[in-house]
Amino acid sequence: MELTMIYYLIPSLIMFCCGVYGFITRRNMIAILISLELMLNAVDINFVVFNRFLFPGEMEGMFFTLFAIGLAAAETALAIAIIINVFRVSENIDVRDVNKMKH
Amino acid sequence: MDYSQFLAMRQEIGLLIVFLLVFLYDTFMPKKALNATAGFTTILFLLFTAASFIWGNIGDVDAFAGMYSTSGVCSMIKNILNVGVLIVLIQSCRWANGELMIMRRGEFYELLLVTLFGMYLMISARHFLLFVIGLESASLPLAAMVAFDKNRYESHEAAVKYMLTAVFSSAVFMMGLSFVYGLSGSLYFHDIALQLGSSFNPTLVVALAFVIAGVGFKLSLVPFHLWTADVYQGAPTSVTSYLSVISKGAAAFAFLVILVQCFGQFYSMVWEWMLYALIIATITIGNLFAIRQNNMKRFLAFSSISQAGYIMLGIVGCNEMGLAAMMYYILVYIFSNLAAFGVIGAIENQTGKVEMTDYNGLSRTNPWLACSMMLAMFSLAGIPPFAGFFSKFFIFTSAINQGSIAIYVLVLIALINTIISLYYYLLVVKAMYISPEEPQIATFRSACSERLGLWITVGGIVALGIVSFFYDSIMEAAAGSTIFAFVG
Amino acid sequence: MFSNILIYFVIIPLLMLGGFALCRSDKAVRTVAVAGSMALLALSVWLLVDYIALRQAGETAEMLYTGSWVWFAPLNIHLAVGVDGVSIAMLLLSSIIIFAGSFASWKIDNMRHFFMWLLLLSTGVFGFFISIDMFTMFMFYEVALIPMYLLIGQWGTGRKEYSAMKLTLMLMGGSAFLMLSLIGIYFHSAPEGGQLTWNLLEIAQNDSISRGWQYFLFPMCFVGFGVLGAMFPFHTWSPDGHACAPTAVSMLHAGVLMKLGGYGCFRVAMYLMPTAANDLAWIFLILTGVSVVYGAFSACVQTDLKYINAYSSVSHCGMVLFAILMLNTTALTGAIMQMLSHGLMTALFFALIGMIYGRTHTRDIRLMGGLMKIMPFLGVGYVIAGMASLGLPGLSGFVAEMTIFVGSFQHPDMFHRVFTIVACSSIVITAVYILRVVGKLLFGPVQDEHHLSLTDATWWERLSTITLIVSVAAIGCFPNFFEWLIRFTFSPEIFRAIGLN
Amino acid sequence: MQPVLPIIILALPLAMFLVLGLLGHKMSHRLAGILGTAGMGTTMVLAYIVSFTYFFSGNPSFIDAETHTRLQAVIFNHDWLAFTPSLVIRLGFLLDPISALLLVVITTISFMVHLYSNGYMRDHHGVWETGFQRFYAFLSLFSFSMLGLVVATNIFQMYIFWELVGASSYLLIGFYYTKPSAVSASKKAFIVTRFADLGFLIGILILSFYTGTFNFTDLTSVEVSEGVYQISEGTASSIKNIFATSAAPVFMGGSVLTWALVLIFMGGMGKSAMMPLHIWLPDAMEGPTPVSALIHAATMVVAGVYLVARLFPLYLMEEMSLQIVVVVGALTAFYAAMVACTQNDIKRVLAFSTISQIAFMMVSLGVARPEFHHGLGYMASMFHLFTHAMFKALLFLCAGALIHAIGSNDYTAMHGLRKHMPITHITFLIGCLAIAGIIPFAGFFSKDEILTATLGHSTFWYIWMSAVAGLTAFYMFRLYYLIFWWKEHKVPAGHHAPHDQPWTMTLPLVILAVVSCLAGFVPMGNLVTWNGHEMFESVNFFTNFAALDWSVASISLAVAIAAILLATVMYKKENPLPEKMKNLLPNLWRWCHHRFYWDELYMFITHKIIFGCISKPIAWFDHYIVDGAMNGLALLTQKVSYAIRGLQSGNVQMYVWYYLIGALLLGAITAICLI
Amino acid sequence: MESVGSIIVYSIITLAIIVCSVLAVTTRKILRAATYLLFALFATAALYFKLDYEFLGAVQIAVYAGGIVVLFVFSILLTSKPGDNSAKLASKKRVLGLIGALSMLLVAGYSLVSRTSFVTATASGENPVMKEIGAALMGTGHGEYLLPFEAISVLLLACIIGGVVIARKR
Repeated sequence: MELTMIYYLIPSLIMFCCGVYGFITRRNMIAILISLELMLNAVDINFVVFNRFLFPGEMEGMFFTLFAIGLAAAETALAIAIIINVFRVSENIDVRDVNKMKH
Repeated sequence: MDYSQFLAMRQEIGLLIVFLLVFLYDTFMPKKALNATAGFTTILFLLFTAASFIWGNIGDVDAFAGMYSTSGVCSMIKNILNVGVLIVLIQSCRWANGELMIMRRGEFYELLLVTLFGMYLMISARHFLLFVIGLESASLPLAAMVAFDKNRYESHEAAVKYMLTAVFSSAVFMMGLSFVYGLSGSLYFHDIALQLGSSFNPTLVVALAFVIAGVGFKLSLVPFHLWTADVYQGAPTSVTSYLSVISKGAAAFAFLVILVQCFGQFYSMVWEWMLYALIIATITIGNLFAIRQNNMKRFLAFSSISQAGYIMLGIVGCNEMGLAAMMYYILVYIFSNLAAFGVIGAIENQTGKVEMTDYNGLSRTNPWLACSMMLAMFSLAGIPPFAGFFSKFFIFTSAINQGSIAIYVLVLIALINTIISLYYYLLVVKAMYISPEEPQIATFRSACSERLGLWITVGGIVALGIVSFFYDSIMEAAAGSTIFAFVG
Repeated sequence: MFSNILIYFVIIPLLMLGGFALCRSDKAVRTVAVAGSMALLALSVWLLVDYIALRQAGETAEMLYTGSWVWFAPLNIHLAVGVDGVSIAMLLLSSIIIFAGSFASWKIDNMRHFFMWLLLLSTGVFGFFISIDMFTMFMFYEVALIPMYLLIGQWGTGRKEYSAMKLTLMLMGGSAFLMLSLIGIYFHSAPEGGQLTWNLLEIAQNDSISRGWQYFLFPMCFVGFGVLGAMFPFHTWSPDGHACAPTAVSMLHAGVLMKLGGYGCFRVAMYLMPTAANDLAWIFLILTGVSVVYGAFSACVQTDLKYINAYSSVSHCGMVLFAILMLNTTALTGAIMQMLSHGLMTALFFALIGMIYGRTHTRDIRLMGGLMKIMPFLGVGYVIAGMASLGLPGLSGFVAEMTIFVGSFQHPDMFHRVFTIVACSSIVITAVYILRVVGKLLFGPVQDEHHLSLTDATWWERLSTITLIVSVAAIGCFPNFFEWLIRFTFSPEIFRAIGLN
Repeated sequence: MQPVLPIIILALPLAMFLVLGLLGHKMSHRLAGILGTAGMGTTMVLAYIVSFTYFFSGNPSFIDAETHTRLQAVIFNHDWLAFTPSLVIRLGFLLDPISALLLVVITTISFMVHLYSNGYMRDHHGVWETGFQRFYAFLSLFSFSMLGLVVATNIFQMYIFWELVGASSYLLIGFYYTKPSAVSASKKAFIVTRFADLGFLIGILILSFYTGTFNFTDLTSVEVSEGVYQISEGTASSIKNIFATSAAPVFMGGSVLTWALVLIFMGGMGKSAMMPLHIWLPDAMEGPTPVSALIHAATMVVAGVYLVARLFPLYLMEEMSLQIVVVVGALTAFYAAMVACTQNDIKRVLAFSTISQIAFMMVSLGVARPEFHHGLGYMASMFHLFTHAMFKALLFLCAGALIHAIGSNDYTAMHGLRKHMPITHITFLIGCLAIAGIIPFAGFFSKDEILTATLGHSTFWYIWMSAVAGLTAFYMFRLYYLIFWWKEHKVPAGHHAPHDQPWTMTLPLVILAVVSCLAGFVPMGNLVTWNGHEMFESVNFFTNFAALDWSVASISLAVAIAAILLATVMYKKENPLPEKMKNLLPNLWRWCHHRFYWDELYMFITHKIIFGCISKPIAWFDHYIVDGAMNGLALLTQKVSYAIRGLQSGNVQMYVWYYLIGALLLGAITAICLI
Repeated sequence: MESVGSIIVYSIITLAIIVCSVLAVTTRKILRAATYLLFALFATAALYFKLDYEFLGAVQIAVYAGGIVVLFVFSILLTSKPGDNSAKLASKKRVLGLIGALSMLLVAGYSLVSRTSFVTATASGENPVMKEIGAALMGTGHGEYLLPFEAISVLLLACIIGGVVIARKR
């Protein structure tokens, strides 16, 4: 059995889809953030896999992943800051309650 | 390793210098001097804007092996954004000097400048990594800015919504990028275009859809727009005005660059039709939502969504004329929308009222504010002789330049939508001028900075169209651009 | 640029706008308004005289006083001006009505703003008539539309907000189609590889719009202008809009603005796309023919004075478009005469209605009666306007309608002639509703005794009315002059559509 | 002839109209009256000069001495509005037998009426009526229009003045504009004639479309020298040829020329109150009586006759059109006479009598054929037009005097006035005798010519018209007896007895009475014939008398006398005979009394059908369908806007869900479409 | 032909990725979700190692697992009491989530599978040398990332400022 690229891509895609599912279904904002991390991570895997399998001579995919990890960290930090802020104001981080503005 | 390549990035470096100066000023100056932060930043930025106009354009230069590129058009759009930011700075002086902002004044300016830097990167990036970093720089600090009104719950809610959707969007965007990378093996725009060749496949289409979604999020195209209204409504008015014009302008330009430079050869097969669908949906849905709004900021949010659809018409033509029309549209849109936000901000700062019903009879108590607002509305609606008419006309012209019957139909739909948009813009005019009810807002004198901002924007609304210099010079820059070299 | 006389038609209103901005009292506003409108009137009369002199000296160019200044070079947009007899007639009409309208709004609230909007509207109107560049033309066209919203909304009566909105949106809807077709024309304005242009004369000369594109663009263009010309079924803005508008606005709107539609139809749609005009005329002929009869019948059962006149305008303006579609020199000449005639007499109507309404505070004819005895001047004016409207010889309506009927009946096609007869029947229906309203309003016993204490017209009202009556009578008595003025434009050499017929 | 006099003839009344109309309210009433009368007098003198010059000067441009043929002279012809190079409306002055005749008639009657109105338009105490100046202005306007009509050189000029007389008639009928009945009468008059004019206009359009000309001279004559034309059947038949060779020579069973002529005749029917377009004329009696005399008896109502006479050579080309003229005329004549027998209002009686008499003229035109006595009917028609104008004006002016004296139109309020108003009595009697056709009064001769011409065409119509003539005599004398004889009313205390009027009113009566006595002797056959050819070698005062066809004349005389006797028996004294007659044929009487319910029919058509079934539904359609569609679009937009608001649910998870689905759909659909 | 060991390692890693991801988004205890995330990230790191990107794997562990997850845990502890279970999901939400996730899977999966080279490609190449990585990070030429490196530093500075300003109480 040959472990071709698709064997790596599909798990990553499933990871991404799990993230999507989590984002849409979770109530806790931090859980949503966790789902987002999954999605970002799946993207990273994709880049790495493409780099390794298709374009092994270069490092573009790897570097993208490297930077993407940094970006993810920054995003998470800021997002958590905002969420904590919300928690301070409303003592609640249920995303469903964050819908004062609509229509 | 040629570090002198950084010199190609004059405007970015200038902006970073401003950022650093503000940062240092804010960090090290005594508390008393902090009251002058607003003025300091504004003047500094004014100098930077002027300098950027004078020395910003260094012609077509590619740096970092094609990762970064600047050209006449790029520096032009950056200058346009600078002008917008300058107006935003002027208009936000009063708000920034307010009680609430004492602790965060400097941070506001710093974040604002960083986001502008991010937009610069979006505009000039010719490599997706740099682009993503630009995109994130342009959106993450904004999330913090949205949350600036600590006393208003809406501000926090807006920040959460913005943050979460922005990250989701960037995840989807990067997913698309990974596909593109898988197909082409490169993240350089130039290489992508070369590697992709001219054959397309489902992977590419899906990748393209994800990329469009990611950038469309910044432009708030339907259906990637849903955050817009809530965020605009919740954010402090100054931030909203910044968000609605500057970030949109940068995104539109970047969108064009990506589509044309990476996927130019798939124009007529793939993304032309995607854009048709998006434009129709964007304009129509934006308009339909705008009809019902009462909150002025939310109203302008939906109006800005439909405006984004019109901006897209400049892309769909996919030629220099469209580029020029789009940039001109952005310029005019900056002035028109900022005029409207200027009035909203002035009234909100004075009375805290942002509902359309509060504007009833405004013309009787504050005729100048009402007049500015009316001109802004006319300009947004595309009524001559105000600039909005010209920009709309040119953008339609540039779209039709493409020549197919489909584009006529598209433009017709867009034109019919202008009627709906005219309706809701006139609703504001009606509230201010026609409504017989007692005025809700007493006569007041707005702050100097607000008036200055309004004078500038109103002057722009009147002059930008009638004086052909602006369009001509934009067109000149666009005509010389090499952006469209890859269009197949 | 400033050596071209036509530019002053735009500059004077703009100067007046500036003047109003500086005015501090109503008196000053009136002074500026009167001075400015007299200057415009003088200018247009002078232009008329000079134009005739030039023509008689053997000037055979299609347009005179042409001038063209680059505006947006990349798109080849120019500020191009030029006039022929038709435009001059329209300019004269506009300045007369603005003159009369200034006097008719002698005592309006918030006068300064009122006149500012009115003059912005006038700027648009004048600009439209002097332009021969489609872009500037369209721009001025839209400039003329939007002030209506505020004028009606702020100074109107009745359901003014609804009417103002409806009017604006419907007209803008028309201009949406129009814009598309103008841009379309632009992109086909020159043969492959040629320099595209917005200039009407050049486009006509290039004659490069293919038949297929004409079929596509012509209907949009015609409908676009037709909405403003109150073509069935896009006319419903007109009754509501007129009913709610203040006097001077109704005058200007019905008198001049609706003419923009007809003028545009022939100047752009028919002139640039003659093939489609010839082939598709029948569709619009049906619509306009319906307009003519339908408007007249609708007017018969209205009870509001302004509604009656609005529907009568639908009928009369329908006649304009109807005649334009006939595509022969006589009918087209008649169309222009009808524009002049309808402009003046309907302005007269609306002026008088405004004056009557200002006194009785009602426009319902069932509540009024015997006003002739109370306000003889206005009554006589109304009768004259009515007579002009129903086509009494010696007043303008007759010559215009007869030219249209005779011209239309010259069409070789049976279908067109039958429709002409249908349109002819409107003269009877017109008589019915005009006499009905005259009989109810002016004659008979006084209905409301409060009316007995009302006064007759003041001097400014008289001046306004007399100006219009004299103009109406002038056209009615000396039609040959106007016919001569107009005819040149419609010679087959210039108006190609006629040649194709 | 120099155009100066003709221009003045037209310009003077117009000037009077403008002066009186614009400045009248600043003048005293008396001045206005004098001015108007003097102006009209001058016009009359000038018209006489022009007319007599035409008839009697022997000028070669007026008469071809060798062939004894009167010619048409275009005195001036000024372009007014050029539709196309050939279709040009000109304002001109065409002098030919009929226009010269009409000039005399119009100016004479108009002057009489101007004079008469000086007395009539004030009350017994000499207080002027309000709007006296306006009245004179309108009279002048009417005179101008009518003169313009008769001298028209082309059919469009005629149409112009045709409309103008209609308008001035409208203004004069509605002179008492505060009276609702007057207002509605004026409205009715205008609209009915307007409807007829539609036919006229379409006729003109058809005629001009095929022939390319409006000029009468091009349609019916040949040019013999510059500005001088001679009536020619050849021209008319070449016109007929043009029609016959056109693309569609036949339309719905009739030739197009017939259609054109019938439509033009429809215009004439409207103005001349032929059935079924007659209904306005009786109502028009709401106007002041002098107006009735001028417009609705003598001048305007004969415009229709004049129109047909003007285009007579063309009518000759289409037998069918003449037949229609005859039938319409004959039916109208009989109908009007029947109705006249039962009316109470003296002006109504006179109005129906007018309708009947004009119908005589129409019939006469319709039966005229060149082959029968050089178109005797044509001459008779014009002759009758002339005499009728005189005696009918006389009768109306008498009626005016009576109404002025009594204050009512209803003869039941009069009775037995012969002693109180002797001059009126005598003149009225003369008028009655004239209209009844008693020798030697004017009506006898003209009516006799008509009957002769009718007999020459068809015996049936001859008997028919003779019967109508008898009816005429009957109802006129019925009226006469009921007014002047019968039982005298008591004068209520404190009132003056009725008496004769001031000289301004009696003088016209006397003049017209004299004319009515003598007009019959005018040798019309030498002055007015259809082709200008003189009928008699030489003329003297008794030419007409000598030319009588006694076989016809005696019968008609006998019929008239019998009718008068019958009237005498029935109405000289109060007796039950009329009541018995009425009860004998109650339905007939009721139908006649209600004018055969024409007005009700028209009411039904206008109110129920035009307003109820066309206008109202159209207005409804406009409001609810057309406008409703526009409002519906707006409403729909609003509704859709509300319907999709759930999209913006406020829940960020839904936002990204839409985002994701949107992106996926965008990709998937594009991919599916492309592959 | 892959060695059996490689396949086993692959299977474990993949299984761990999938299972941990699923559990991370389905568990009702928020702290557990964070833990599953941590495992998923570790598994990812393992994948990187397996694909011979050792540097990347190290960074993944250091930044993601070491930094971000700790951040998560802190914030969870700040915003909720331990033992707090999230309420049961409304089925509507779940359906929507499933629709979203599955359609994503379908569309993206199809687009990947449809591309032959994606299905057939096999791994090749070697672990990049650390020196190369460093040079590429500091270089300005093609395939070198000095500029993004500088840019992201500005971004991180801004994020710090933003985080500070938001987190500050006043």
